[in-house]
Amino acid sequence: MSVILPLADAIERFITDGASVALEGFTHLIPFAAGHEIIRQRRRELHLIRMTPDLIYDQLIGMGCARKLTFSWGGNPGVGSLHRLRDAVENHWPRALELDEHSHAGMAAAFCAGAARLPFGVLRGYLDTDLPAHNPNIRRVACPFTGEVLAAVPALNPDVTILHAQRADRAGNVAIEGILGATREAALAATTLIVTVEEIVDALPPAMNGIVLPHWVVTAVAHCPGGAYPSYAQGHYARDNAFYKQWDEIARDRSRFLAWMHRHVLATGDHRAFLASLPQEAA
Amino acid sequence: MSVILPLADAIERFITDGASVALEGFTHLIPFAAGHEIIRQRRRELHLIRMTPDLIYDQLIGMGCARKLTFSWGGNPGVGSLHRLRDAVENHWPRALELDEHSHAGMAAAFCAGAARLPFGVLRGYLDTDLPAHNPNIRRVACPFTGEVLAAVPALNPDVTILHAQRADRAGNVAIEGILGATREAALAATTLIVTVEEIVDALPPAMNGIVLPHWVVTAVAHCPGGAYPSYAQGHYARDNAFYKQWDEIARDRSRFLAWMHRHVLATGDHRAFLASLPQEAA
Amino acid sequence: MSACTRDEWMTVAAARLLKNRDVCFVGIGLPSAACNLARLTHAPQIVLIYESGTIGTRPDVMPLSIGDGELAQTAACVVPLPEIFSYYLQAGRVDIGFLGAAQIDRHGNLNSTVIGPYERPSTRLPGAGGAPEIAQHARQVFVMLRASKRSFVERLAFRSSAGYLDGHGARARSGAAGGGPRAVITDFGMLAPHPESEELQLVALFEGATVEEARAAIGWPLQLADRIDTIAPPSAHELDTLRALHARTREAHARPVRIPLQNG
Amino acid sequence: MSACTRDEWMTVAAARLLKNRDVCFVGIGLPSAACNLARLTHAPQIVLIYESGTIGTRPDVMPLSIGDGELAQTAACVVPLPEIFSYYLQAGRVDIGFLGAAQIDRHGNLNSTVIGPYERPSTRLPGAGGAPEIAQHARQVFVMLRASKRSFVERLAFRSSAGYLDGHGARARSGAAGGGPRAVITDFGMLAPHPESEELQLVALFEGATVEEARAAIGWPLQLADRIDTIAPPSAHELDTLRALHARTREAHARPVRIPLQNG
Repeated sequence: MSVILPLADAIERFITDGASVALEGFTHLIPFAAGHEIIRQRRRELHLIRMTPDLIYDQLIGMGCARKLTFSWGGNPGVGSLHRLRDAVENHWPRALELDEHSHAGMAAAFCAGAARLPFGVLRGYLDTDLPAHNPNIRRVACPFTGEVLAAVPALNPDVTILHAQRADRAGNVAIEGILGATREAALAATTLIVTVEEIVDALPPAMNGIVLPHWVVTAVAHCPGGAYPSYAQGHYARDNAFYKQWDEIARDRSRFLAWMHRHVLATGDHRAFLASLPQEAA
Repeated sequence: MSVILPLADAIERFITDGASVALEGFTHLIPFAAGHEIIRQRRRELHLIRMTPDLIYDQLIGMGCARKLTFSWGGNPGVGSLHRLRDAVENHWPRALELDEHSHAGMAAAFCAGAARLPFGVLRGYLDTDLPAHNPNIRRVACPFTGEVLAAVPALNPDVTILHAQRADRAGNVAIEGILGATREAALAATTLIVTVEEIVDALPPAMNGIVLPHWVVTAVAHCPGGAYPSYAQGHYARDNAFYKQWDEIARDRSRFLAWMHRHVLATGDHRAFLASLPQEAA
Repeated sequence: MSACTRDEWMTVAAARLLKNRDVCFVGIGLPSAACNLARLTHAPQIVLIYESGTIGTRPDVMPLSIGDGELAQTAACVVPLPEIFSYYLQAGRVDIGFLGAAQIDRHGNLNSTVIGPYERPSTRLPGAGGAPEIAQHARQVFVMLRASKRSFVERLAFRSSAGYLDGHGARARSGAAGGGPRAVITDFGMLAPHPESEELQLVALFEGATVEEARAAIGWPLQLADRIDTIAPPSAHELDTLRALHARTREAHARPVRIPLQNG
Repeated sequence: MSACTRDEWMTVAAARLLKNRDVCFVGIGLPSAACNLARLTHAPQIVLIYESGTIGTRPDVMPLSIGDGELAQTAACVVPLPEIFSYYLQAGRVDIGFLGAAQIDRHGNLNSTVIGPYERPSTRLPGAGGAPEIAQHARQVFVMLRASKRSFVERLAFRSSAGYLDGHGARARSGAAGGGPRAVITDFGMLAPHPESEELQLVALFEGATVEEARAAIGWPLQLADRIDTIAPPSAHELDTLRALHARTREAHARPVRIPLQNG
């Protein structure tokens, strides 16, 4: 049975400087509230893991929380660059960032291996690309039956995975609906699993073949309505595509970025205050 | 888009002598009607593949359809032996049967590799058991990162997989609800996929994260109500546990087995006639 | 003892080994009864996983097979079988694995494959199923097996799943992640591995059972632990709960299933 | 030509390449517009897969991201992302993969990773994402890329995904399962690989575009196919359908999202 506790307490208790942390969710259910709380608590030297860094890792990187990034696509989807990620890689601002770069297929295989507690994942991938030359974590393995040589990636087992989901019950069972990305595999691969949820309910809706993370694989649940905004929660609120477009302008400039982060994240006490600090119906 | 056609035509068209065939379904949704039709059409030299052979493979083996069996547990669940399987292995009656024997975990890994079109699957398994000594299909592979040695199994890619499911729509999309076993992996691993269904509907129920086999991975759909009996179809009818117990008596004796098969399978034209031939409310 | 059968006593003794937060990988038969008895008595929050893919299931009647519809209907969720074995069992998320077998040896190794040579066995058994990896990965394994010299043997015909191999730390050296068979519950009481030799020895007897009876049923010279506990008989509550469960199950399984003969 | 933009014409030209039964792995932007235009015109049964895990999706408005809720709501089903890449793409179940890039070379190899040295790039691009394995496994790849000497280059800074490598059968010898880039749709028309050398050559021009315009936009000496087709301008139906789709999309994306500020 998992613990239900405030988000700030969960971050305080489970995220330590230097930890490897995966905030997963593919476009959908990105745990923004948890990422902001990590920034508020000024964690440092994190090894961030995420297929698509998205705005939340742009913010963590720009605020100097990260030492290393494991990823497979680092852009603002449908908009363009993640300017803070670019600035860190191109100019080492605010600090240099070590990259562990994969393809989506490679990173998915690495999460699956992590969830299954295998040391490596196998795929037919990376063929004739320059990625293996720049990442010693992309190797080869021979099939013991056919002799065919395939790509191999080491398992990803984050110290902590953080997800956002629609619902948990009071025992800490978590139900997710909609686009999943690699959330389930990232959750099961982690040593510690924290989930922020829109609602805590007495009983989850009937699941049968739906997606449920059982309470004994969940370390902590935090009730955090709107916790995926400006990403979205299927059935609760839509993705704020306009905000994603605005972010391009905000993040392009270091000082404008810092001013925005100070005003909306550092100066707000929690996610509710963050949401209240945004221009309503205009963000 | 898959073809909707009568079951007898699907078996006639897609199951050839010598083919490797997986009738999957873990206790639930076992495609009995399709297995009976294979017996009626007197297919021979089949390589049967199934985690739990269950009664349907006991019948296929006892009727001499099979040359080889890939499996991981060959009993009558909760009852005891599969007497026809035992007779084939112990006494070569009605013919010898080559065994390719795995554990559940190994066979699951082999189906997953097949679905992903990888040549082999990896697991931490078979450790210090006698199975690898008797099955050259259980080998070892070293992790290219840690050096750890793990078990490897070759992918299972049946020529034909046959499933039973609750519903298909007219395009041939198939929806499955309830216990899945390795059905989805066996389906996606096959060259040809045949699905018998309880109902053909205009539109499937909303799925979102449910289990759907999209029409372009399904070769043929056959409408076959009751097609899993004496196994069951969640939401349609229950498992006939009494029949499973009775089978122990029927199959224990060769001549009683043959008489039963002749009366209920060979002498009936189709699954509807098979069901009608059984003592109603008494089986 | 007259009030209950040996199967009932075995079931109750096994149930008592389970704790409220345990995650159990449940097999059919006596283990399924033991796990559900624990859930209905002292361990209401026990998590039961059946290999068919049902997680956190709370069946009202016991399944005959490992995948009856009752298991799916009462589960927290139902996942594909490969996930049960890779993301849960192999990942080390199972506390207790229950195993049965046709044969067990003095180091808790099990045979459920063949009697006689593999290629031409005198008795072909169902096979290993989930056992090799349950034995490898579960934090602890409990074995339930009725005692006889044919089942508790000096030498296995086939090793389907590993216990302590040849003992004396051989299992730990092999790299198996799980802890191996911590208890063998049988007709007269319980065996458990000696802390050093890892040979199964008698650690507890059902009230009324004797060391002689135990020795007569075991196919190797049975060693005794320094202390032999006495397992208290089933309480009225345990026995009532178990018998009610069995009665519900019998009634459900005897209920005629309507053959699904429709206007097709 | 005055009636439509080059982006519109590229989209229409790409849509026309798609057939009614194709299974397409769709990227965001122009490919998403092309695939949905095909679905709304001549290919109503086309199957669209987005890498977020949505299979058979039929969005009424185009997603901004690769995983907008609209995709999930209109999908036949939504599966975990690892399954899309292993059970569908790697398994050879995708007919058409659409790719964009920052750079393409004369053999259809693509760069979406860096400009300059990898360790200290002058421009860090988003990275490969799904492209390496789409390029490896899809039966055919279509590339959509606006033409300039900075994008159609003699030599890639980084090869993110493989086209025909150095041509002359190098790709086939490498063991890639898919057929490689069969068409590159750009501002002035279309390039396709020469049957033997596998060098991209001009095979078709939009009506009104010229060979000189094409040569001026390409960073290597562009070869011409034996026959240069003329791509007919978008029909009124194509253009109306595409513009209505864009209008619906603009309206949907401009609709203010209520910030989910509840009584939490």
